[in-house]
Amino acid sequence: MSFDVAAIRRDFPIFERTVRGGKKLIYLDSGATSQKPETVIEAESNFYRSHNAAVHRGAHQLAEEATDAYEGAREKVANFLGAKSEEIVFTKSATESINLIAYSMSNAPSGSRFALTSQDRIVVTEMEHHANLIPWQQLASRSGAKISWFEVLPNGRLDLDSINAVISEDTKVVAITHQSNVLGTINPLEEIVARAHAVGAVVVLDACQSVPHMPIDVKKLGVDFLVFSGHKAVGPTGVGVLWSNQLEDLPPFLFGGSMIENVTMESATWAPAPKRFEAGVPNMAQAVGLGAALDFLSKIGMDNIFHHEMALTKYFLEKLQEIPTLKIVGPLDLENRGSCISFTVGEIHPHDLGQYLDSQGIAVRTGHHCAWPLTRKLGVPATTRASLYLYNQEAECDLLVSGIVNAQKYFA
Amino acid sequence: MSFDVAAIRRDFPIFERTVRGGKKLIYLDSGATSQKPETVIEAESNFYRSHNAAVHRGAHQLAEEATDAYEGAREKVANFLGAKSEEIVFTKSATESINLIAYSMSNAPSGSRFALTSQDRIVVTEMEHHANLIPWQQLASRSGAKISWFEVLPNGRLDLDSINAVISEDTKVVAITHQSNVLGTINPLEEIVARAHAVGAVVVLDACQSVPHMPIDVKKLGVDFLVFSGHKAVGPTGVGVLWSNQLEDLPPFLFGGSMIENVTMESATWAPAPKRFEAGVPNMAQAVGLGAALDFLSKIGMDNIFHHEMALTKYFLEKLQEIPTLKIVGPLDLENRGSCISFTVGEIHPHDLGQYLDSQGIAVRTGHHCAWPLTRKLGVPATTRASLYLYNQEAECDLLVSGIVNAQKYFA
Amino acid sequence: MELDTLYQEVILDHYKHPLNKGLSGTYDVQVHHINPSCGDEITLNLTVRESKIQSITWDGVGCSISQASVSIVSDLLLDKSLDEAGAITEQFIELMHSKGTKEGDPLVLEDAVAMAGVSKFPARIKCALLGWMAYRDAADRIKQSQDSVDERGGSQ
Amino acid sequence: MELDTLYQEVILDHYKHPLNKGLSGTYDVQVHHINPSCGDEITLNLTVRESKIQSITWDGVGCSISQASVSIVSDLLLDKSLDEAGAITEQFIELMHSKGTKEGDPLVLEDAVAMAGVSKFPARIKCALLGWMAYRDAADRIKQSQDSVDERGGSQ
Ligand SMILES: Cc1ncc(COP(=O)(O)O)c(C=O)c1O
Ligand SMILES: Cc1ncc(COP(=O)(O)O)c(C=O)c1O
Repeated sequence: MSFDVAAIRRDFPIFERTVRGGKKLIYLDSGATSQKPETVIEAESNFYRSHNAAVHRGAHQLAEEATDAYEGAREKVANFLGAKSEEIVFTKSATESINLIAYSMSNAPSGSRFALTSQDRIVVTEMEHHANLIPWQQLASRSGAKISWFEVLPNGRLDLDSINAVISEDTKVVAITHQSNVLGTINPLEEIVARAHAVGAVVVLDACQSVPHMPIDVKKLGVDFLVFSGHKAVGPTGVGVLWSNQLEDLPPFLFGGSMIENVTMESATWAPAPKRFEAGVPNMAQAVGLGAALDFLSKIGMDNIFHHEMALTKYFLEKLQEIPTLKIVGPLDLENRGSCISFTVGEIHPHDLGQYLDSQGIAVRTGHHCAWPLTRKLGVPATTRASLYLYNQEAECDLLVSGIVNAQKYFA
Repeated sequence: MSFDVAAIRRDFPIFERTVRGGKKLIYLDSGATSQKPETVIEAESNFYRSHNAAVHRGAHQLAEEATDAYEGAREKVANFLGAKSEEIVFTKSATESINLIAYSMSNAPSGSRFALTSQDRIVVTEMEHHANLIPWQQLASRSGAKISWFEVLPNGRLDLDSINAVISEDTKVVAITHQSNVLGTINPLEEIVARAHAVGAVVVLDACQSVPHMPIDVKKLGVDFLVFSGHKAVGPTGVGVLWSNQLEDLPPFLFGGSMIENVTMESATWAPAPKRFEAGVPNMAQAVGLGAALDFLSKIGMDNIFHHEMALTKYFLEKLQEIPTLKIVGPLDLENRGSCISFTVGEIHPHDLGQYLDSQGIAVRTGHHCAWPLTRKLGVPATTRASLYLYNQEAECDLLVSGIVNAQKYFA
Repeated sequence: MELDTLYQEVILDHYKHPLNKGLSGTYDVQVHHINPSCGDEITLNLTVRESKIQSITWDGVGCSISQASVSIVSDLLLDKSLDEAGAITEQFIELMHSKGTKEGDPLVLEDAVAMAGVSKFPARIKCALLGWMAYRDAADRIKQSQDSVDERGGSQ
Repeated sequence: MELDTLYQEVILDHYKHPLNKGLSGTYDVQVHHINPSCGDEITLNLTVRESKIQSITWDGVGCSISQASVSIVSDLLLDKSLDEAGAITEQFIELMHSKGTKEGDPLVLEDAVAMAGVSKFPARIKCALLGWMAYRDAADRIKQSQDSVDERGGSQ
C-alpha cells in the first residue's frame, strides 16, 4: 500500500520532540486538535514574511498578493468540499461558524424562512458537542422555539425509530454532528436530511470530525450548512469554515468593515455573501495556512486517509478489548464508525489513567469531551479517549495497551 | 537617540523583498495592518512545531505546555495594558471584540445594567470606523435604543461643546475611538469618560489605532471596555483583545466548549470570565504570537515608539503641505494627534494617486477607510492615507512627496 | 512601465473629456450605483426607443478608470439593441475577469479594449465595471417592465 | 519517576480508603460542587457546633486526587474553629498555586502536604481544590447566616 506513515510523520516537526523526560510522543488526541505539517507552518510564515497586507482594501501590490492568497485559500476550501467559492465563509472556528448561523437566524426579519418563533422547533441529538448544542439552546431561548433531540442508544447509535416524531412538522432546524467526537459514531445523514427537508427544515452539519478524516462532497450530503475547524484538519488554529449554498438569504452576524454596501450614521446595508459574513481584517494568514493544509491532505488523498484510519481503528478496537474491564463506549462494529475511541477501564478514573499514560509519553484526552449530556446519558462520570489521524500507527496502539495494563497495576 | 530604525527594520523580513519590478517597498499602510517581526512569526511557528495541543483540555504534557503558552500570552497582554489577566479576553479581532460587547449586552437579562431598552441611548462619534458604528446601530435596532453622535468639526476634532446634550441622562453606552484611523485625531477621553460616568453610561474604547502606537494604562484611561487587534500591533492576524474590569457582569456571546459550568440537554450555565467569553479551541498560536509582539514592542519601549512616530508625523505634515493643492484632512497641530495622515491632492482621485504611488513601490491606502460617514461629512469622495509605524523613516516621506508630484504630472 | 497598461491614453482621454456626462432631463430608467470598497458613486439615465438605446447620460464621482468606463459605455452602447448591448456587456465582464490573458475584440468593444490592462489589477476591476453594472441594472429594469407589459398583453 | 510526586502513598491511601465518605443524615449546610472541565462532582455536608467544625461528610465521584483531597479535608478540619479552618484552606490554596516551589507546613496541613506535588501538574490543581472549595463555600454560607443572625440581634 502506498500509504507511508513513516514518511507522513516526517512532515510533522512535533514528532521530533520527546516528552516527560525523553519519552517518544504518542499523540492520540487529534480529536481535540491535530498536529501541523511543516508546509502549513511555512504557508502561514511565508504570508507574513512576503505578502502581508490587508485584503480587499488596498490598491498596492502587497494588498493584491494578500487578496490573491486569501481568495485562493477560499477556492481550495471550496474544491475540497465540492462547493463554490462564494459558498465558503472563513470564521475563527467551527464554534464561531455554528454561533454565526444561530445569531444570523435571530437577525432574520420575521417572515424570513430563517426566522424562528415560538411555533417552531429545533432538533439536535444527545451526542452533540457543546458547540452544536448550546448555540441552539440560546437561539431557542431568544426566539421561544422548542428544542428536541434524538436519543443515543446503548450501542452508541442514534435512536432513529422515532424520526418522524422527533423531526416534527414544526421543525425549522436540525443540527447534527456527522461523527461523534466521543463515540466515533458516523450518523446516517440520508434519512435525516430527507425527513428534515420533507418538513421544510434546514440541516446544519457539524463536520468537525468528518471533514479532516474522509472524502466529503457537500452536494452529495444534501445538507444546508456545514462547519468545520481548521486546527483539526492539520491546519492552523484561529480559522474555521462555514459552508452553505443559501448564504444569500441569511442576514449578517458580525458587523464592521468590508461587509457593507453602504453606511450612514444611522443604518447600513450589506455586501453579498461571503463578504457579508467576514467583517474586519480577516484571519488571512490562517486561511492561507488552511489552504495549505487541505492541499497536504489532498495530496495524500482523503480516501487513503480514511482507509488508513479504518484499519487502525479496527486494530485499536480489537487490542483494547483484550484488556479485561476495559469497556468501549461507542459502536463496536466498523460500519459508519470513525477513529474516535472512548473507553472506561474498571474503577480507574479517566483522569488518573490519562495522567499515568502521560507519564509514558502517551497523550489521550479524558473527561466529558465537551459532550457532557452524552457522558451523563452513558452513565459514566467521564471517559478516556484515543482519537487517531493519518500519522498514527499500530505500534502506538500496543504502547497504549501496555500503558493501560501498567496503570491498572499502579492504581491497584 | 537610541531609536535605531535601521536595526528595527532588519527585524521585519518583508523589507527584504521588493515590489513592482525591483522597487524598494515603502510601506505606509500600517493603519490597515502592520508588518511582522521575525520573533512574532517564529513564536507562532514554534507553538505549532513544539507545543501544539488543545489548551485547558488535556492532562498530557503538550496540553500543559500549550495552556502555559496561551495563559502566558494573556498575562503579557494584561501587563502591557496595566490590567489583570482575568480582565483579558482573546477574540479574533477588534471587530469581534466590539460585536461581542454589543451582543452580550443583548443577552443581558432585563434589569441588568447592560440591558438596553427603548428608553436608552447609545452615543458614538462621526469619526468611528464601521466596526465601532454598525454593531451599535444593530444593538439599537435590537433593543429599540436611540443612537446619537458627536459631530466632527472642520479641523478634525470632535465638537465637544454639546457634550452634555449628546451624552444625555438616558445614555447607557458611549462608544468612541481613541485615535481616528482617518484623521489621526486623538480624542480627549477624560472629559468624555467623566460625563459618561456621571450619567451612568459605560465607555467602550476602540483602541485599534492607539494601543500599537503609545503607552496605554487602562487604569488611567478610566474606560470600561477597550478593544484592539493584534495584526495592527506587529502581531498575527486572527487575534484581537477585549479588556474590561466588568466582565463578571456581562453574559457570554459565543457558546460552546470550555465556556461552561454545567450543561444539560436543555440549558447551560457559564464559567467565570475570561473563559466564559472564549468558546471552543481558541486561536492559541495567534495569542502566543501576540504575546511575542507585545514583548517586541515593550523591548523597544512604547514611549520611544510614540516619540519616533510624533517626530515622523511632524516631518510628513510639513513636507506634504509643501505640495500645492494637497490638503490634509485632519488636525494640522501635533497636540493629540497620531500618525494616520489623510489628504486629498487637487483633482486627482485617490484611487489613481494610490495606483501611481504603488507603481513606485509606495503602499498607501485610498478610499473611505471604513469610515464612510466621516468621508461624507468631510465632503470628499475619498482620501489617500499614509499611516506610519515604528519602522518608517523620513526618507520614505521624501519618496512619497516626489511620488505625489510625479502623479500630478502623470494625470495632468 | 506597467502603469501604462492600466492607464491607456484612451482611458485618460475619456477621463479628462467624458462623453455624455450630465444627466438628461428625461429618461426611461434612472439607477444609482455605488462602489462600496471606495465610495465611488454614479447615477445613470437610460432611454430606449423601439428596442434601441437612444441615450445614456450619467453623472458621478470616481477615479479615472470608473469615469472613463462610464463614458465609454454611454457612447459604445448607443443605437445598439438591448440584446446587442447585453452581449457586449458580457464580453466586457469576461475581459475584466481574464487576469490579463485576453485582449478583447476591438470590433465589438471598441474603446473598451483599452480597459484590458485593468484585469491585471484586481482591486480596480470593480472601478472598470461600475458603469457597466449600472447599465445592466438599468436595462434589466426596462426588460422587466416590458415583460410585465407583454404578460399583461398576453393575458388579455 | 515524576508521577510518584503526584501520586504520593498518602494520596492513594486516602483514595482507596476515604474518610468520612457517606453523607450524614443531618447537617447545617449542604453544598454540591462540580469540576466543569472533567465532570467530577461532590456533595459535602458541614456541621458546626459552638464555632467548631463538628463534622464533614461527603459523597461523590472523581479521580484519586479529588477524592483524596476531600477525604483529607473532612478529617483535617475536624474540631477546628471556622477561622482556623479558613486559614488552613488559604495555606492549601497557596500551596497549590506554588508551581512546585513550596512544600507546605506539615504541622498545619498534615496529610495535605502530600498534595504539594500536584502544584506541578496545572491540569490537576482543580481536582485537588474541589473538596477545599466545597468546604469554603459551605463555611461561607454558615458565616453569612450567622452574620445575618448577629445583625438582626444588633438591630433590636
Ligand atoms: C479605528 C479602527 N477600529 C476598528 C478597526 C477594525 O479592526 P479589525 O479589522 O482588525 O477588526 C480598525 C481597523 O481596521 C480601525 O482602524
Ligand atoms: C464534534 C465537534 N464539534 C465542534 C467542535 C468545536 O470545534 P472548535 O473548538 O474548533 O470550535 C469540536 C471540537 O472541539 C468537535 O469535536
